[in-house]
Amino acid sequence: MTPLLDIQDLSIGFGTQGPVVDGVSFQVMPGQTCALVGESGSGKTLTCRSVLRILPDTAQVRSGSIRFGPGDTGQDLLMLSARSMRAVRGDRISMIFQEPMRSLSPLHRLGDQVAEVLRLHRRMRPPAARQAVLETFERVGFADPMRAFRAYPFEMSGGMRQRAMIAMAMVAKPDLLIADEPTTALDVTTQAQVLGLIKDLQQETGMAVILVTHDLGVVANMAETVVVMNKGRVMEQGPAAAVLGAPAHGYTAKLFAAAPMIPQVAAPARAPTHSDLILDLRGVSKTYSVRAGGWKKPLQVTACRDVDLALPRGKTLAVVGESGSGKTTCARIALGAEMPDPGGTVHFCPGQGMEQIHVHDMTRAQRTAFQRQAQMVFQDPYSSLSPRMRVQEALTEPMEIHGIGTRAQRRDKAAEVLRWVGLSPDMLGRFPHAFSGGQRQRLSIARALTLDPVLLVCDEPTSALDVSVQDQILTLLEDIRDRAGLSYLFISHDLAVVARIADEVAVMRQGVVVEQAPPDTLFYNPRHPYTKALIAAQPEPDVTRPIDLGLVARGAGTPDTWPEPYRFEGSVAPDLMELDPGHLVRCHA
Amino acid sequence: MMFLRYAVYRFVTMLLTLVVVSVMVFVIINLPPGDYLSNQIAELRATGQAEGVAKAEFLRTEYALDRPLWEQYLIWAGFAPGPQGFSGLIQGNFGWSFEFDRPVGEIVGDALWLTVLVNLAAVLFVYVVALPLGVVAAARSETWVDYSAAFVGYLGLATPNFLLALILFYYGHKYFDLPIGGLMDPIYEGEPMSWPKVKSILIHMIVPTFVIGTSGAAAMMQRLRANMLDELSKPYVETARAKGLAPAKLLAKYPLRMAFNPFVADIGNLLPAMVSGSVLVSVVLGLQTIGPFLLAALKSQDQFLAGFVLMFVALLTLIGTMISDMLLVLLDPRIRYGARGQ
Amino acid sequence: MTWLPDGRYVDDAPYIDTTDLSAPERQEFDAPSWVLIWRRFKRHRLGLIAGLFLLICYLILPIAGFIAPYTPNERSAEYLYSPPQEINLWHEGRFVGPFVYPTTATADLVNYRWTYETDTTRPMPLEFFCEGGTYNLFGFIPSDTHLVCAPPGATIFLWGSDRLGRDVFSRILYGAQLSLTVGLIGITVSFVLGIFFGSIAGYFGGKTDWAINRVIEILRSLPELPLWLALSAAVPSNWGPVSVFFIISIILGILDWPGLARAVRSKFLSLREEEYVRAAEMMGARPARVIRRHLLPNFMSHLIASATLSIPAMILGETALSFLGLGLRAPAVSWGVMLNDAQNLASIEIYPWTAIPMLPIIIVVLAFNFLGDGLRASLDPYKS
Amino acid sequence: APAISETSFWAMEVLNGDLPSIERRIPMDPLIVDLPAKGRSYGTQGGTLRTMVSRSKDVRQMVVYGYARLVGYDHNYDLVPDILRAVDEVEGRKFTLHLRRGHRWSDGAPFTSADFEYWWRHVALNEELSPTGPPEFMRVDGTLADIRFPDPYRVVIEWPAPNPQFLQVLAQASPPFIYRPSHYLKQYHVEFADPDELAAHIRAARVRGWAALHNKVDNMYKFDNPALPTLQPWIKATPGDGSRQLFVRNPYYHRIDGRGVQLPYIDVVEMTVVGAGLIAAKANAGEADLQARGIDFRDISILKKGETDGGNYHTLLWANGAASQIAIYPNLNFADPVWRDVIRDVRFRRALSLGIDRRMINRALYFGLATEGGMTALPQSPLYDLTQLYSWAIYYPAKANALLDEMGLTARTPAGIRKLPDGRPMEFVVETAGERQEVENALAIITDTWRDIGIKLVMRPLDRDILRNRVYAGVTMAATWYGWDNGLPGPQTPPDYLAPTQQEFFAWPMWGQYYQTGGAAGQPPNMPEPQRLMELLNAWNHSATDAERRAIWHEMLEIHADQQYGIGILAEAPQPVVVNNALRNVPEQAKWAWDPGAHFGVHRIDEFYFQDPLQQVTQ
Ligand SMILES: Nc1ncnc2c1ncn2[C@@H]1O[C@H](COP(=O)(O)OP(=O)(O)OP(=O)(O)O)[C@@H](O)[C@H]1O
Ligand SMILES: Nc1ncnc2c1ncn2[C@@H]1O[C@H](COP(=O)(O)OP(=O)(O)OP(=O)(O)O)[C@@H](O)[C@H]1O
Ligand SMILES: [Mg+2]
Ligand SMILES: [Mg+2]
Repeated sequence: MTPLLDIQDLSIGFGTQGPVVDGVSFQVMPGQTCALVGESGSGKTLTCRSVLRILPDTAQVRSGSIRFGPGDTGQDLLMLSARSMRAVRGDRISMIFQEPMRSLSPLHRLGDQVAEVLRLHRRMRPPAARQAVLETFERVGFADPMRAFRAYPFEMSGGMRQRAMIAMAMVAKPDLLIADEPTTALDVTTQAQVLGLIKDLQQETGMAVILVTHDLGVVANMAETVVVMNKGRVMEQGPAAAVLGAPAHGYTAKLFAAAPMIPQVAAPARAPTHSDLILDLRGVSKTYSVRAGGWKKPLQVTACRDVDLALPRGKTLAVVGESGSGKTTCARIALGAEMPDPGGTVHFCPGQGMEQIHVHDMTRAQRTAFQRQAQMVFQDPYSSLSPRMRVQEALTEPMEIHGIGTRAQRRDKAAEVLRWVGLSPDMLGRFPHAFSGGQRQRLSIARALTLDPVLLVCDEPTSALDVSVQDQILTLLEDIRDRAGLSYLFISHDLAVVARIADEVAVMRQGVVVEQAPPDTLFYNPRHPYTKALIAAQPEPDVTRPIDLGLVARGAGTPDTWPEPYRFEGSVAPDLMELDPGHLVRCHA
Repeated sequence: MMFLRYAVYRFVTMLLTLVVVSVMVFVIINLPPGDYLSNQIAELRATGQAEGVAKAEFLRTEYALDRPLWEQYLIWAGFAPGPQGFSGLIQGNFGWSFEFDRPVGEIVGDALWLTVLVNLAAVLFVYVVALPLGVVAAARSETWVDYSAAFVGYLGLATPNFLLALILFYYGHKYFDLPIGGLMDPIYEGEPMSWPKVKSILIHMIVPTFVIGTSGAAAMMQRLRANMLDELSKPYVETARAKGLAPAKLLAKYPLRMAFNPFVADIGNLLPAMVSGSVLVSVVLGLQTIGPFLLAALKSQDQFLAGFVLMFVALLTLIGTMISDMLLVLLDPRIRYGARGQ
Repeated sequence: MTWLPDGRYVDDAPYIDTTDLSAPERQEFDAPSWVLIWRRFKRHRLGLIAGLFLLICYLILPIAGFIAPYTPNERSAEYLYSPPQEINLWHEGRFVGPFVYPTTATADLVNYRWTYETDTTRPMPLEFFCEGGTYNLFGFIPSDTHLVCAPPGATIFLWGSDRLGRDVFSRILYGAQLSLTVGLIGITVSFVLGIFFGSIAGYFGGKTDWAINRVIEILRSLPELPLWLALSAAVPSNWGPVSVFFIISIILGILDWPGLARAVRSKFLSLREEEYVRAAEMMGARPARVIRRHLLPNFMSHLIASATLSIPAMILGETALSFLGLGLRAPAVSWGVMLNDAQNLASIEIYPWTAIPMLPIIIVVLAFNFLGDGLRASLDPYKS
Repeated sequence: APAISETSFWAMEVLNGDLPSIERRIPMDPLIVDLPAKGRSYGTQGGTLRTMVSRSKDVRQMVVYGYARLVGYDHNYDLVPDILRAVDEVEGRKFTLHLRRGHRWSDGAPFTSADFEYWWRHVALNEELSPTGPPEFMRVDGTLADIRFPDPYRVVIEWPAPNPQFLQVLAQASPPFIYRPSHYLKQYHVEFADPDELAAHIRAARVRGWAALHNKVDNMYKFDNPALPTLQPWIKATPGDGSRQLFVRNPYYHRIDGRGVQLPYIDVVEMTVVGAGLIAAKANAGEADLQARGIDFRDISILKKGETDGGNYHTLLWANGAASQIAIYPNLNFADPVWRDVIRDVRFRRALSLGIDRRMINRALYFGLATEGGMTALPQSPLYDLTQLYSWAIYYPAKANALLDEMGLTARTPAGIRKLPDGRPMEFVVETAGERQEVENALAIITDTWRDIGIKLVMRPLDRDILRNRVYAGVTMAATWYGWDNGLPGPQTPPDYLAPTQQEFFAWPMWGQYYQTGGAAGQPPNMPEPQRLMELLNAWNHSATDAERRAIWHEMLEIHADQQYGIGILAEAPQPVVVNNALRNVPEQAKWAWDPGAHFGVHRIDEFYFQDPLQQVTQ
């Protein structure tokens, strides 16, 4: 069988520096999935982009060829005329970008952006295209495809935007799908659903896939071949079973060793004590009204409802849950970036025994102090970094705002935090766009750390990191927590990470917390059907134990299909019940 | 719903602003010392026309311009009854022009639509020329396309309008037999619309459109180019490119829309700015637009005529700003007019 | 490289498992941002040339009187509407150095023009560092030394002379002193006001926005025409033309800001919703800082382009105003004044050199444009 | 009398019976023009004359150009009866106007003394139509004329004392129409009209009352009402004030040529409103058959070029008839007391005049074609006096300096500018109506020469109306304007513009106001020479003989030449006149003057004709 895509000796560099992609070669067979794994910043994204010839203006392809096409019809994409290339893009090859938040046009409705592909390459009329898009939206897990169709990107949660991006890439059923970390912002059940969809499509149309991912579990479940990259070079490449089973290269081995796993727990943890709370959310709800378009009445979207979260000082409270369940919203409310609906309160206590501050009703001085003590790592690092500020400016800005240190001190601190997160200080002069996704995520973490905060809200801080760097970052966070008593509100989809770092976990679904307990308790005895589904859906990096994508994707279904005690309909959810000490579950008594 | 509410709210605001503006307009036209009739009498005396003096004196008694200013305002605006009862702007009576000796409405009738026509043509010209050129200049920035667009644009911008008009008229007439001045062949004036008349208007509009339009076009082109360049490297443009969109369509649909924000903000001012900006051009080019009337009225302090024209321009401005505010919301869904953090 | 039997490929370059943190080049990131911008600007060839050109122009301004062979209002009564003269080096194959041929004017009373005859038999070498009309070097040192002068009995009208026999070239040099300076004040005023009010309206929104917008609306609804007319009557008569123009350009600036303010406002209304603005606010950045560091840089391109575009408007603003009896007038010289004199058919068709002032305007404006574009490009993070 | 031939233009109407035949249209005793006697040729009827104006209200130029007056100036600037058959004058105080029998308005209604009566009784003496009473020239020493209408063809106007200006006023470019088409206007007059119909008219015209309506339709001079019958050679045929106005020949016009052809020769005048700046360009493009308005001397070169480029026209240079093309008026009523005293010192004004290099200005602006000298009567005037022309009007800086030194203005600033008695530098601000570039250029030259006498000229261009208001308010130090409009006075010409009776003479706005308002505003003249001028004017007003008047005139001109109230710079500046090559009877050399002259009027535009009118029509 001839490969559908054959990359030979591809080298890409910037400016006068050495190549960042260095002699990369690999093939993708029709109908197969090739997983691209490797260190953050190793050139995966650039390799993928070079296939579509949408590298940054400043990048130079220094050598190599990219042949695409079945059998003898292959052409070198790098040589193709711009016009022929356009026919390939979106039609025969499409790409899911790593950072879906930035990659969608902020001014156009999602439906329009997705349907455009169909209108362009399939010559579909608007109603037909709309139908097809709505179907795809449904398949990527939108509960309300119509709302997604109408929505603007900024009205959507991170995962929702990612799913829109996925839908955009898949709706035209391309020959080759390049998926650059397509599921980083998705919870595991949705992830399973998306992966299932990819699989289905592969079966239907013989689509080949390049799957860039950090999740070895996903690799194990999806890929026929694996390419491992590090520092721009291919370290190892081969059939998935062989590479995963017995890594031959030192880097591969190290990488696989670093993969975290959901622990097998023997006994539940003790109930946590909620004595010295640094952050206390009570009865927080948030309703957005969205423009419905035309003259229609605006739509009310409840992002979260009646959320109570308490974060003890020096502890980590993890929030996991469905994509779009209001995690980010809660985090933003917790830091005062968003006003909760009336009735909800957020209290912050800067130090033991100190006066509690009402986060949404602060004096100027209190606010300044609060903003120095509480920092946030944004889910979307790209958008949260000013595109016209060099990294150095971005990193020193918080200190400048709060008047900390001299210029030189601030610069040194910036270089230091950068080193903490595993980046080199010579990147200080770069602009945010000149980084890889994972590097940007680390920048965002670094910036949050420059002020030595006491509370850190991390919204999926490690989703774009490969397991070894992730391990490094987690270790860093743990270190600081232990050293400086930092408290974390930690949002994540990766249960393994949560299991490692959290002292308590809250599971959210549809804007409400459905179960809350220390991780050990949770993994030992998950009570809520949704929690159970989540744990079941976590893929494992073992080719021999694939999860049934179809099955787990169904997850726990909608609340009205849940077993009796948990079932609810509409917005009238049952209350949280403390089943065991410290183990809260939303169920009818 | 939200939008509708905003529109209604914005409309009411506009009406209130209009009232304020009308007060200011009235004050401004009454600011210079002297008034039309005294000037008129002086002019008549200067040219020895004893005959007219009597008539001017007659007008003074007839139009009772002797009341206090505030009362004159109320009467003019139609808030208070004048000698003939309520009969002011809001009742649709625009007043009397001393200079032209006819009701204001009658005088400006034709001029109004010609003004709007000429300026719409200029606006159209600006958009038709500047929009694509600006986009192309950005897409091909720092190539000869870009440079020559800049050169031509600035050439138009850096030539005084009247000189440009003169050059165009002179050589246009010499080599292309274009007409000099005017907005249509005078023989079609007052005639009903007909194909030759339309043709005549079109031919006559070439130079004025060009002259009024060039500066606007250059300005728009360069600003658009700058804004486009900012947008072109944004990731969403890459996404669009990855979809396989053709360059023209891609540029028009994505970055252009983003880059358009500052222009939408100014859309409201497009027409009024051209109306007031083209006053002098119209005067020297002899266009039968409202501009020359305004200048003549202001110079001779023909207060009702000046007041009406100024109010007309003000109304255009206000409506324009209102439209631009509403368009802005439609253009960029993220925009809310609420205060920070609400 | 190795192909393993199970179809695997393994890289066999030595692998070291430490992230190498190469020693950072300190200067690179220690440099203040303007140095970085300057470094990038230097690479923008056209921008650099334009910048240098403008720099030279501005440096010449204070010594314009020295370079100009004549003073601005010096009339050569015998040489009305003289066409541009050539400066030659060789006469009949012999090198003479820079010289001119003398010309004589006759009134052609058939066509009513001045016709010039050049006497090509008598080369008259130019004089250097010679005495001529007095002028003020740097604006205050009286001097009468000129770089070049015409020899007695000849003239040196590089770009011809005008209706009163004044040297167009010299007048352009002197005109630059006004045209390149006074107008910029108006631009500055309008930009400062426009950016200030536009930013606060756009950033704060709500009531602030409402109030500023009403002011803008009202300001824009009142056309400038009546104002100019009132002004031209009100300005005290003993004010010099330059001070009148100075005031006018400031007023122009004051009237001009609403346009910019609205553009800034609308862009900021959109930009303030960006995540990085939110992030900066959450870090505690004050509005002034958010506007300065996060919002304005993202609108810089537009501002630079707008500033460039205002320049011709300001240089030429006076030509329009002079229709109303405002604007600059003799004895002040500016490019606008000169063009004003050229606004008739004869200048286009018969004495085209009187319209030469268009050239410096276009060149200067283009130079500003390229300078601005260079600046924009060097602020553009996406270009390296 | 010659046999009269029908005009082809109206032949169709005559044939259809819509118009009586030519014999019944012209007066029984028409004005027969003896063209050969004037050196002109007989022409043929027909053709369209294209001309341009810059404002739509300039349609009134047709009344000026047409120049059908009760009495009018002929080409020698002598007053001759025109509409009137004859005028009898008794002691300068009793005038009998004889109308032509069978003279008709342009709508065919007879023109009789009833039309004079209507004007006098129902317009001039109607308090609503003329709130300030009959016009000033109908009074002598405050006494109104006694007017009688003995028969349809005679009007007798009589005052107790002589009214020497009466006939001159009637011959003005913009004349007072002391007759009105009564048959037409009566329908708008409350004393005659049917009240219901009148009310309907008022409503339709959207005016406030019958008087306003009457005023609106009764515009003999504005010429904007096509329905208003006229006696002018052409009648307005286009309603409204569009930019193209057509005027067709008046079928009842009272002049015929020696061969019995009714004048005007030209059938149609097409007047186009064009931007002022474009008139020269359009003329250059051959779009005018007769054009002087809107063309400056500086356009001559481009016009000449147009000729050689095959524009079917030639350009004549006429001489401007104003007493001065450019004159500077130091304001004797200037508000600043120090300056005022300086300006009132005759030596100062003489010094200013002596400090002007008129030759240089003439050369730079007019190729030396204008006449240099002060403001006085032009050579064609019977009152011309060469010594007056050159009085204080030659370039003599040394003398000027001596005069100023003599005044005690010897202190100077470091820049060499003299100081006022109170120490301020002498910055002499001259305000101009910034419409004419030649004025600016002239002032630029004067600036240089005045600097040599230690006076700094500051030029200030303003809008015409603003300038006027400033002058009237006394805040202008000096202004430039044309010289006296009438540079060709005769002894009978009323010399009121030489005396301080008009604020429009920028040297004494306040005195003029005082006179014009009867003392309500302004100040009485308080210098001996102006007072003397007033006396002289008074004497003229009561003079009975030409000799007397001539003497008065001479003395008044002498005072002006000596006192330099208006500092004239140049006169008889060439005025380009664009003439279609096929147009005949246009004088090569002539005066271009407003009053007397009515621009083309005195040259009798109705005698101009096209060589080949048919070709002209099709063109
Ligand atoms: N525009 C740019 N200018 C300079 N360097 C760049 C630019 N874009 C990317 N790089 C560098 O190229 C390298 C490869 O980037 P790439 O985005 O391909 O990484 P990646 O493998 O996708 O990493 P991640 O998993 O973090 O997304 C990184 O070290 C990055 O810093
Ligand atoms: N500005 C907004 N306007 C309207 N709706 C919004 C807005 N922001 C969020 N939402 C809606 O609120 C809900 C919760 O969003 P949120 O971002 O909190 O989800 P999340 O739990 O963070 O999801 P993810 O894991 O996908 O990031 C979503 O349905 C989203 O569409
Ligand atoms: Mg990547
Ligand atoms: Mg989120």
